[in-house]
Amino acid sequence: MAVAFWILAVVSVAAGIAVFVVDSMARATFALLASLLAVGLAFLLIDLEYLGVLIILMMVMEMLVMAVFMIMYMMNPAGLMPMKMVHNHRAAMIISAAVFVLLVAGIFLTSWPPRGGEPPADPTHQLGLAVMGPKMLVMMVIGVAILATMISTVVLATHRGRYARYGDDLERKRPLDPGEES
Amino acid sequence: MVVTGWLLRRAARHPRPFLVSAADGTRARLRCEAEIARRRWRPALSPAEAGLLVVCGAPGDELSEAVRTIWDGLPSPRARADLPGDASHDLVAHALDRAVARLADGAAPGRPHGGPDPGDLPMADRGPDRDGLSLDRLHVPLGPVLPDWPSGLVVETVLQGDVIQEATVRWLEDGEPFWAEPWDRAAAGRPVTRGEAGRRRAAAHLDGLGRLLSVAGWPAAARSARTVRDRLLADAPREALTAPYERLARQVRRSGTLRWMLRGVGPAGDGDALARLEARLTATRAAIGSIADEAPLDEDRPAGNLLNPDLLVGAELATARLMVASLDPGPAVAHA
Amino acid sequence: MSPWTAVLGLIALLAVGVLAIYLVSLLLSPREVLDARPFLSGHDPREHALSRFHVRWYAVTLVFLAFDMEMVFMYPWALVAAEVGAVALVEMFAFLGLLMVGVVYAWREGALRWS
Amino acid sequence: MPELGLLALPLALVVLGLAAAGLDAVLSGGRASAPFGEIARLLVQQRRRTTRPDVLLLRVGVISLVAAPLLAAVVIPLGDAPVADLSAGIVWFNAMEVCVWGALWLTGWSVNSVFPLVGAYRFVAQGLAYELPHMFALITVALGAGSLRMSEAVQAQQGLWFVVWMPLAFLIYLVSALAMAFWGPMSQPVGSDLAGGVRAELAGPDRLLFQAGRYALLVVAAGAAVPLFLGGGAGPVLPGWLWALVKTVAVLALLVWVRHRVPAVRMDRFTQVSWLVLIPLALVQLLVVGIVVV
Repeated sequence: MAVAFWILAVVSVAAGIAVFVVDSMARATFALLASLLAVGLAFLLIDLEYLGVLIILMMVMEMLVMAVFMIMYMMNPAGLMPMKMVHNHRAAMIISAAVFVLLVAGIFLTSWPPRGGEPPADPTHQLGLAVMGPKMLVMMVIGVAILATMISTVVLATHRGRYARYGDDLERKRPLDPGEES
Repeated sequence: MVVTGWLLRRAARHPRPFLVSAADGTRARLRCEAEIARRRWRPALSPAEAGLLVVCGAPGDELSEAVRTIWDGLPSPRARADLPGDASHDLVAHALDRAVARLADGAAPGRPHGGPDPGDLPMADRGPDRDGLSLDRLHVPLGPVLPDWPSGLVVETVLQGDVIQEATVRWLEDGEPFWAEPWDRAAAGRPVTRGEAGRRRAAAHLDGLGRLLSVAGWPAAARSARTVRDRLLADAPREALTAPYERLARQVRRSGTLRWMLRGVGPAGDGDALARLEARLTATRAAIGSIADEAPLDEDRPAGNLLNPDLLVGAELATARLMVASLDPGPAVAHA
Repeated sequence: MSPWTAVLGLIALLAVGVLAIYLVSLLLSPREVLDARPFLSGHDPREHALSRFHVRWYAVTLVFLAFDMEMVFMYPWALVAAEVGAVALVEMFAFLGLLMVGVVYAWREGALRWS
Repeated sequence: MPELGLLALPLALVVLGLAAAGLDAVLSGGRASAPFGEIARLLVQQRRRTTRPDVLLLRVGVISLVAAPLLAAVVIPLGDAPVADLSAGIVWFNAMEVCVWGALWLTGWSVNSVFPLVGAYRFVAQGLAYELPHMFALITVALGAGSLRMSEAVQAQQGLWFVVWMPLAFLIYLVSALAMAFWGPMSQPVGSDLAGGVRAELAGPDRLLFQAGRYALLVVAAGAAVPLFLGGGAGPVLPGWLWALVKTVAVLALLVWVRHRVPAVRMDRFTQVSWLVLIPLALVQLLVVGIVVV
């Protein structure tokens, strides 16, 4: 267990560093994914099976989407031309090192509370009950938030809305597709 | 090594051929495709997948250059067969046999190393885009050497993502004289029956249909079309052709997925890809119906479709391929 | 044997298998690696293929990511729905109903079509 | 059982994968021995490299394409117990299958060639279209079983197979199984219009692993349908593992056969249908199952 933890910890930190060292967007994204997968696997070590697997599931999909966007907008996405991808290198190094040290110090300086009670037999089950019971309000708020997110991203991302598709009075039966408009 | 030899011999029984046809190589290509189907080999889609390059006919300068590029991309063990445009069945079979023997030997012919230094390619440049963004543009020529692509056609495209921003069409050669042969002979004053022309016409339609179905990702139906085509060219009687053709036409017409994927694709004067498919099926049926007609051929060759590059602009790559396959275009130069 | 030991064992087996394939290939295939140009219908490339690739379906990715968040709740919900009873069903479908409103809106705005 | 499964699982994947490849070869006009010929050919074939490839990412891509189905298979019961009966087994299957997104995208990206690149992006678009209906199908099973454990999903089907009262979820699962293995109607990422798409530039051992991974995915997608919907190893007379095998072979044959009956589906048309038809259908199915279990 301890060995596995240390391996995963080293992998996640090393892959995290690699994100900034490699000069290909694809490599950077997948280094980040490797780092996050190591974190997900670490969750498995403390028997949070559902959360660990969920992290793997979500992060693979999300990193792929991130890769798609990074490559769409970043110059030289494959790193085929020698080129420095980091701006203000020195300051960035200092800031990130300082934040890392701060966070690690936080881990050691916090007085963690002693465990109270026994861990539940099935944490996933417990999670479900929490979502349905005391955290219900949270979930509903999140539902509205997600709806708002969907609407706002669609508004921001599509430059041709329903009036471009169905005509000014929404009279067209079959919408025009991109490239079809007159 | 013993193991290597054994594996090479096993592999040589299942070669993956990659066919290239020049304008005058149609007859050899058709014979070769029929022979490959008879031997139950599965054709390759790209040079990396292939082990056997078959060149049909005598390619011109530009096509020769393209063939050399393709040949350079084939990994060893590889073999090459060059067939003359009028290659007989025996010659085709013999050439394939020899190629298989070379594959089984595994003799990796030494190849000149180097070529242009790969590292000095530039990165893509930016350009304005349909969606109002300014992103990289790639120059991607389609043809002359591409599976299920009309012989001699080159479409130079500029891609942004997978959408064509610009397209120019050119033809390396004057189309495939093989399909026009009965009309050309009739025009030269030699006796040609309507049945003979109908047979050739039906085979041409089925050849194009095979390409369309293959591009549409339906290899099984494409194979059925090519089987009927090969039987037509092997002079099978009408009775032996109508049943398999009707089965194919029924299967194609009944496929809701195919209709869904072709509807609205490449609208031209004669409707969309789906309408063209329907018209082609009807025309093929009529042509097969006429193959017993002994009357002398007295009509002009039906005009082929032209490819308007504007049609391809704004289309996604898969749609563009469907458009080209459904038009089955020929060069603008008319055959006398 | 714990389940994870078995998984580790399988990963080890896979590693052996993959290594064996590359090793056999290294031993039996021609020594020299073929330096090929990318397949471009018989032409040489004019530029590197790797570029800023314009995806047309970027709006779909955003709707997907938003909708996807809800899966975090759905799996644990499926575990306890029978136990909690009808109220769980009502609550989850109210939640899903909200999301479907977003999907219908995205469809109406044409976010699900790109060519 | 796990010790036995450790050997039986890779063996089953290899044998069923070869059988699927053989059946596919026969249906596409080749010979049943074609997969063996292809393996021999790729083993002795010269290794090939395109202009400035990212070899590291290529290897990560093709190897994870094999690893993903193998790891997904650990939760599929071979008869009564899987190799690893994880408490979140259904989510694990889901997560491993999603890794194919990364595997395919990396393979297409790393060779620095247009056709594989376009194929790689096609698969991401395909993932965005099939993944949500797929997840809802899995959740419907979890809801019916009241558990995320595969073995408990099988237990819950002792009386009645899920396919009987979750037919929509089963159909949606089959569609998503085709999509995750980029097979048949969902094979645009490796389409013939792109000269083979993602795999267009692969030769030698890389291609061998890619093809192996693809068939393994198909087998695993078929195999998971058995504990999820078809009652696992339940059946008269024969032992459980044999029933599971028979059912897997049946689903696998169905998936292979579909390739020869249905042309390829483009995502620019399918995405809208997936979101507006498949997801609502999956939700209706979920609601029905929810009303039954509550």
